[in-house]
Amino acid sequence: MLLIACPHCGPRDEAEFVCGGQTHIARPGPPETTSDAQWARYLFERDNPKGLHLERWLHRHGCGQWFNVARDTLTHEVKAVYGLLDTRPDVT
Amino acid sequence: MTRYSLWSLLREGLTGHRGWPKAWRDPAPRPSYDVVIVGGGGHGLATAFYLARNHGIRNVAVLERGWIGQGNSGRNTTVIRSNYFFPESAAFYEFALRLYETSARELNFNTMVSQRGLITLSHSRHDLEGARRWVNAMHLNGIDSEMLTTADIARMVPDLDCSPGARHPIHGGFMQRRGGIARHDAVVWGYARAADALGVDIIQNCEVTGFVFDGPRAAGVQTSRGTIMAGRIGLAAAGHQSVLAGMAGFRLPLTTYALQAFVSEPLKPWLDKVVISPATGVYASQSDKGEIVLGGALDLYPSYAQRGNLPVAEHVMSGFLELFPSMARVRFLRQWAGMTDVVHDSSPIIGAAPVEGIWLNCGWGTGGFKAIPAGGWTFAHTIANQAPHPLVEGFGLDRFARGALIDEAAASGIAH
Amino acid sequence: MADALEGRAPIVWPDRLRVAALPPQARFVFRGDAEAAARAGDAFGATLPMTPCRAAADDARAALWLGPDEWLLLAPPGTEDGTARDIAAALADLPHALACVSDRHAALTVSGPRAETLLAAGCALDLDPRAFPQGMCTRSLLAKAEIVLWRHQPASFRLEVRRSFAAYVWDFLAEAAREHASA
Amino acid sequence: MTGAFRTTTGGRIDRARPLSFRFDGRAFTGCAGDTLASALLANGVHLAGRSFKYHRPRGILAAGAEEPNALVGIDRGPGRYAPNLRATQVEIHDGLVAESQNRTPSLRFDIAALADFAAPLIPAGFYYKTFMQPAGWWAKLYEPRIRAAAGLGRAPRGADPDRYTQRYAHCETLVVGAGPAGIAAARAAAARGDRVILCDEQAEPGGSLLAETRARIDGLCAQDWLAAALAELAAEPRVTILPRTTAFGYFAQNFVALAERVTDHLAVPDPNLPRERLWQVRAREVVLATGAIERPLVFPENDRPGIMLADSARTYLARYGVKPGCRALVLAAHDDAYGAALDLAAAGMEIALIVDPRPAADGELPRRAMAAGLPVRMSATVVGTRGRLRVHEAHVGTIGADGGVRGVDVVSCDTLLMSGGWTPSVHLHSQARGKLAFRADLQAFVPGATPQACRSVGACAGEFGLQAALGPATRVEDDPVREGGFAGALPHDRPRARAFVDFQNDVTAKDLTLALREGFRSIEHVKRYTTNGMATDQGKTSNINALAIVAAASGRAIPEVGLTSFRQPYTPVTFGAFAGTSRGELFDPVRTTPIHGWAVAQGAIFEDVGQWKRAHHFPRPGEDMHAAVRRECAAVRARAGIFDASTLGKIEVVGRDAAEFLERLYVNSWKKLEPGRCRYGILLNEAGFVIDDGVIGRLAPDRFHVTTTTGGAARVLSMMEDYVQTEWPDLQIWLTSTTEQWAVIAVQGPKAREILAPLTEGIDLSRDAFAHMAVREGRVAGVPARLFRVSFTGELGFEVNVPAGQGRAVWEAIWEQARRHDAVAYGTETMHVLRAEKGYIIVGQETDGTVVPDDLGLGWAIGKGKRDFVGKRSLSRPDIAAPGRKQLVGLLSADPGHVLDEGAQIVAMRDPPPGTPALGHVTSSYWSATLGRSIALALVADGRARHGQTLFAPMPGGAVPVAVTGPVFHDPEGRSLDG
Repeated sequence: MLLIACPHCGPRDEAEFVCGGQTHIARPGPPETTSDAQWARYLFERDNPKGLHLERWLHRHGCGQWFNVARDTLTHEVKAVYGLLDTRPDVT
Repeated sequence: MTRYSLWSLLREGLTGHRGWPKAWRDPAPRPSYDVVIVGGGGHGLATAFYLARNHGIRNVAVLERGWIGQGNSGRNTTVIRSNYFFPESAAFYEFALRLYETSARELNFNTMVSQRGLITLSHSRHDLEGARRWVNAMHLNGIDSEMLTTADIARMVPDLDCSPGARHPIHGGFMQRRGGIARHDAVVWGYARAADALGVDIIQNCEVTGFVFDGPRAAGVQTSRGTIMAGRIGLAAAGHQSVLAGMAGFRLPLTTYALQAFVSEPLKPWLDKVVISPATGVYASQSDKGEIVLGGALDLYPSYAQRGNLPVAEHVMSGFLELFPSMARVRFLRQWAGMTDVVHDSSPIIGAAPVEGIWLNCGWGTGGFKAIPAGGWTFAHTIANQAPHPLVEGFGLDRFARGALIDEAAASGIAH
Repeated sequence: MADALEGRAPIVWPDRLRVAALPPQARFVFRGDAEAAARAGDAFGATLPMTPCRAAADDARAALWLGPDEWLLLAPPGTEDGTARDIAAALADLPHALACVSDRHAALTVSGPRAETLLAAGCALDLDPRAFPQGMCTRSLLAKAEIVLWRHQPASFRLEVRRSFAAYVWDFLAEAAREHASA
Repeated sequence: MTGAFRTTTGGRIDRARPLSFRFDGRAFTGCAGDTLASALLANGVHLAGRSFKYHRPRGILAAGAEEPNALVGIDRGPGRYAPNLRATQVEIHDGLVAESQNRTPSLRFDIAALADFAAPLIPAGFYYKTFMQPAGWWAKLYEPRIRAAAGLGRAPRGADPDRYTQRYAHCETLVVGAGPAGIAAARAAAARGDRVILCDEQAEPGGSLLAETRARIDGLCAQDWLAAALAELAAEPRVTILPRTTAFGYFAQNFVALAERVTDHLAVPDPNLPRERLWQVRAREVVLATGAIERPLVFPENDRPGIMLADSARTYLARYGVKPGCRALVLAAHDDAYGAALDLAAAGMEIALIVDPRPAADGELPRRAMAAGLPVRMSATVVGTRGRLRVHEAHVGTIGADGGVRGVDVVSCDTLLMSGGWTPSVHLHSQARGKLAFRADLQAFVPGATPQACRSVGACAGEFGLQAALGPATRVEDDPVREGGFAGALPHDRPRARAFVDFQNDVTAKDLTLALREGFRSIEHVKRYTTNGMATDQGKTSNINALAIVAAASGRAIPEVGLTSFRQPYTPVTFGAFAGTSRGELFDPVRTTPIHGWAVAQGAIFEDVGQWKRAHHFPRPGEDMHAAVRRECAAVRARAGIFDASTLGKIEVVGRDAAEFLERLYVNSWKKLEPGRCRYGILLNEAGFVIDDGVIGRLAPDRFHVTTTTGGAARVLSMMEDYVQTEWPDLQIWLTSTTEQWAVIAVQGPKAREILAPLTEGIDLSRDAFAHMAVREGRVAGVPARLFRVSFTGELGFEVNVPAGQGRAVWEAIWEQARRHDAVAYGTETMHVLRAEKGYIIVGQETDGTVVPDDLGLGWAIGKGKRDFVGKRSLSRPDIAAPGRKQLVGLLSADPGHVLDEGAQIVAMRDPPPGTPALGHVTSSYWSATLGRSIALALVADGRARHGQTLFAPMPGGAVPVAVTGPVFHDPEGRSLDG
């Protein structure tokens, strides 16, 4: 069971959280200037790396806040936790 | 290739089994092949076999990072079935099931296909309506399936808790009699041995580290055992397809999750059906060795770790006890996790990659094992003819931009 | 006013454990920024803590931090209208949201030397006083139900649970408490 | 007397407390403190099981968790049968009933042992090579036979009445293994003031100290020192000692799972106690002190009853006061076997011969053995044994310089003790994703670097001896260094003889070399092909020998061959422990509404909707479901009915930008909606598919009352929070879930106004003052209420929202009024029928995640001139905009009495050939009391263009012709809405 440090509440077990998948994805728009291909990429294409993954988590059964996590998808090591609107941290 | 049979077994028995040849050779990679398949799992090996047998393309190499079958082919719950909803899926998986039915004699390797029947339980009125829609669709698609009453089910699976007082009482269900299980290693080894016999090079411990380009066209792969040129490259590396795509410079609509399976200590024959229970989130069968094999839902975050987490294990096993309250004292022996490439619409991707010279077989989610023979057959066709096999025309990458999704998950409500 | 745990007799294992339902209560969810929270605290009569996972309380009123812009306010039953009026008046010019949720929850206490152990049957938090001191509160999970857990006294926890989960939470605690029946 | 082989003194068993137990129906007596294995040995019983494949007679090999042979079933009554337990781990209690497994009819005579004669024909993987001809025989004949022969224990019957619990725990230091190294680590941590959890899989802590006979620690004998150390730890309030507790799983971030066996050892368990408890421990540091497992030796016929691990035999003597036999031959590839021989000889057992494959053994223990006059033969090995149910002779040969074996002598013995040295238990270290390093001197893998805060100490780290375990601070006397360590197969010159590597699965050295010959080079392939290491002991005694054999046969070093992965669990764990309390009602919370009790009292039949129990219909005496639903439907259309809609999701959306927020989220436009008005909202996901709907009321310019579907409540709130926090942080709004704050009572039907009027204060209910799709706040039955004028039936309707705590009182007040108008209470089925007559959709019934608003004829709801909203861009994707999509229509079966199956497929032909894609399917189908005939809703390709056409629903009984109509069957003009 992962231990994730919520920026507000501190370390909590994964059961309190929901993983929202890859972060730093801008919603394209406005619709009329967005191509089918652009939109499909937004809807479906993800980095899906083996290793460092920047992803969104929601502390659903905690403070109710979304935040970003830099996690290694191979070792499950959480390398950094940072705010939704922060820039990506300097981790590898 | 020495044919396997009762007679060869008797003959060898008398001579201490010293005469068995290697099931497949251990060749060094040659500098180039007509077709290079990346991924020595069931799909990759079956593709190589059908390239050689159906299309006469025998100058083929299958590259495997470790040992063949080490990925999901050897880490699944061995269920085979074709009870799918949409015509595209139904036709494809039914073709796979039919190939499974003849695979042992086709490959001269006992794949232990056991069509013991697969029961999907309905735990509410709404489930039951879904089941009926399902069965009706399967009938139209010419696939055997039948509705079952709770009494039918209680007869077939005596230890199942069919009491109305259950937290999720069983309202009925449906069965595909031809569904069942097969021996996963046997499928991998059977295709490997048969492909090798037709001249295919199976190259293990050969990790692809990059691609060689000739202009825009991918013309070969760099590997831990040197550069290998290829007329065409087929990627069939479930669990690593995104990583390979990254090396070739494109992205795929895949996310990789861990899927756990659990096996109990061996018991005398106890369950001779495959039982799937969407409401409790678990499915169960008993292997020929006597082990109860349990599967459940995906871990809920992307993972390449091939390890499972405890909450999912607890959920699967408590779900199992809801179905079979008599099994609390039975002990779970072994757990493993496979890496599943999940696609938004839970349907596979077979066809051309965005990069010329590369072809894709991926996105099987949790349903790859049951698809192996058809996946190999249609992928071989697609590579050989450089055009999709009719059965997989709907499964191309382009469907995402067009919105022509074949959403089995949404339509079924059960994970694949 | 009917409470979701009405008629549940307390579970009592003398000098070890006590699980008891609490009577109805006026409840609000207050949402807004620090300035709004500060002024709401004055109007409400209990400070809205700015420190995460902390509660401020006197005998009658309490304010529990649930999130960076979310607090659960507890006040005596029947004070809904007055409290709402006071806060609205005090924050007329400040953006905020106040929602009355008196009936959304049921509440119970788990107390006694075995309280931490009982909760540990379904709650993954470290409840040792050094890690979860008096005055600490948080949303979390107890088995399969979301709870708000508040150590309101040194050896007593208050649980706020969604009304329709109250029966489940109670039954879960009753089952988990059985092993403490024998000393 | 508790057995002929029980010593008169010594050991930790209590001779004064004899316990009677049964094994295969025979009565035996043991002592308190015995395991089933030690008690059987004390009674001279070695034969304890049959092997998996060849059904060979097998004896007790070991004394702990690694035992591969002695598997038994324990029967404690109905629902309490536990198969496949290790006799070496089962503590006996008075009245224990045990039975052997995998034999027919009896352990001594097992007809399935015929398989042993066929052994030459059925080597590893034989089943892959045959049973393929003739077609069909596999399914009908071979597989059933194979399955019948396979398996070990029998499945329990009847629900297990015992309870299982779980507990989370946190500590600074978790110590796994309470042997000397573990106790030392626990004391050090306790001295630091840490919270310490010290767990051990055995009945009492102490590990090897429990059977230590020589060493003195700080001047005390080992057991006295142990008692003192444990007393000191037990006195520490922050130390928890957990015996009978196996750490079986090591997960990320130092999360370790332990299984505690609480009551199995008790004759009469306290019913309040759980049978087992699953601990989930989060530790700052984990200390692994899991010890090492003695290694069997691989030689011909090494699997007969009476053949044991040497140190296990010594343990039986020292700890349980049991002599394993009368005359022992000792095969020693490690000095510890000499120690065992010395102890057993001292206890009066005859040591026939010590056979040592090594050219020389000059360690302390061998010297003592020779000094004590025990017969020793170096450079020798055992090349065969005799004895069907118990070994009675061993054949000893000399190993020549060329590795050949010659000069075979027959030595008679009733016990053969072997030791190949020790294999450190690195399982948990490996589960923690730690690396492993090979040590040639031990012929074993030891822990390397680990990514977690975890360290291995003592024997599991390859550091043997008490001094190494206890550390320099503790004074240890007489703790001689023991040397040796052999992995692989001992030499012999009997090509046809079988030397077993995996005892339970009957894997021989020859099976392993066969796999290699057939091209299975990877150790994982060898494992899977031969099943070596896949038995219930997971290779604890066999993996390293198999590895060495494969390495030798393929000319590779052991580290090159690699190691199969260690997976959880370390030893098997019950499903019950994993489920814990999560069974029956506690498996999944049952949620009920404030009005539930009333419905129960009225005899309502309920249905599960997610976790909710909802009243499905209210049958009157003698009514079946159909009769009740027809009556309820007719009453609502003719007069009125009241319905509990409390499960609907509710979200309070408050803030300056509330309208803008809904504008961006829902397809509809909200900015122009006036306070006091409501609108039917449709929510899409970004893929453009309908995922939720509900009525949204504007209470004030900055306050909306949003309702969602019952199933969608949590999902929609999360989705809203997601967009607020991640996409539109510029918006000033806040969300609060009020689902459970409000009880919702729907009053529907021409009499609705008259029913509510007498109860309503502060709201003018008149048609002009309170129009359809309006919302007002006031009081109903004296309770503050939000009153919505909405209709999901097509009749005049109101939805009364009152605080949940008052829900039942208000419901009963309304019910009082309703009865005056001969109105009914109705359930979800009637609700479904009435809305279907009006063509109103239900998300999840008419939609399945692939449906866009236009498919449902809801295109009108999309706000005109809205530039964007969630999912809008997807609606213009080619295949979404393309013709031919499935559209919502009504279906009328040609036979008005025929109610179509929900889920029936729709096709154009009466008898479509197999594979014909369906045009669509029936989403809802009911008997309509209002129309006096059946009706159905369906999604059909190009449905709106097909009105008037006849299509078919193929049914098992033949195709049913249906006419396509619009989806609104009743009151298309909506006259009834105003009553």
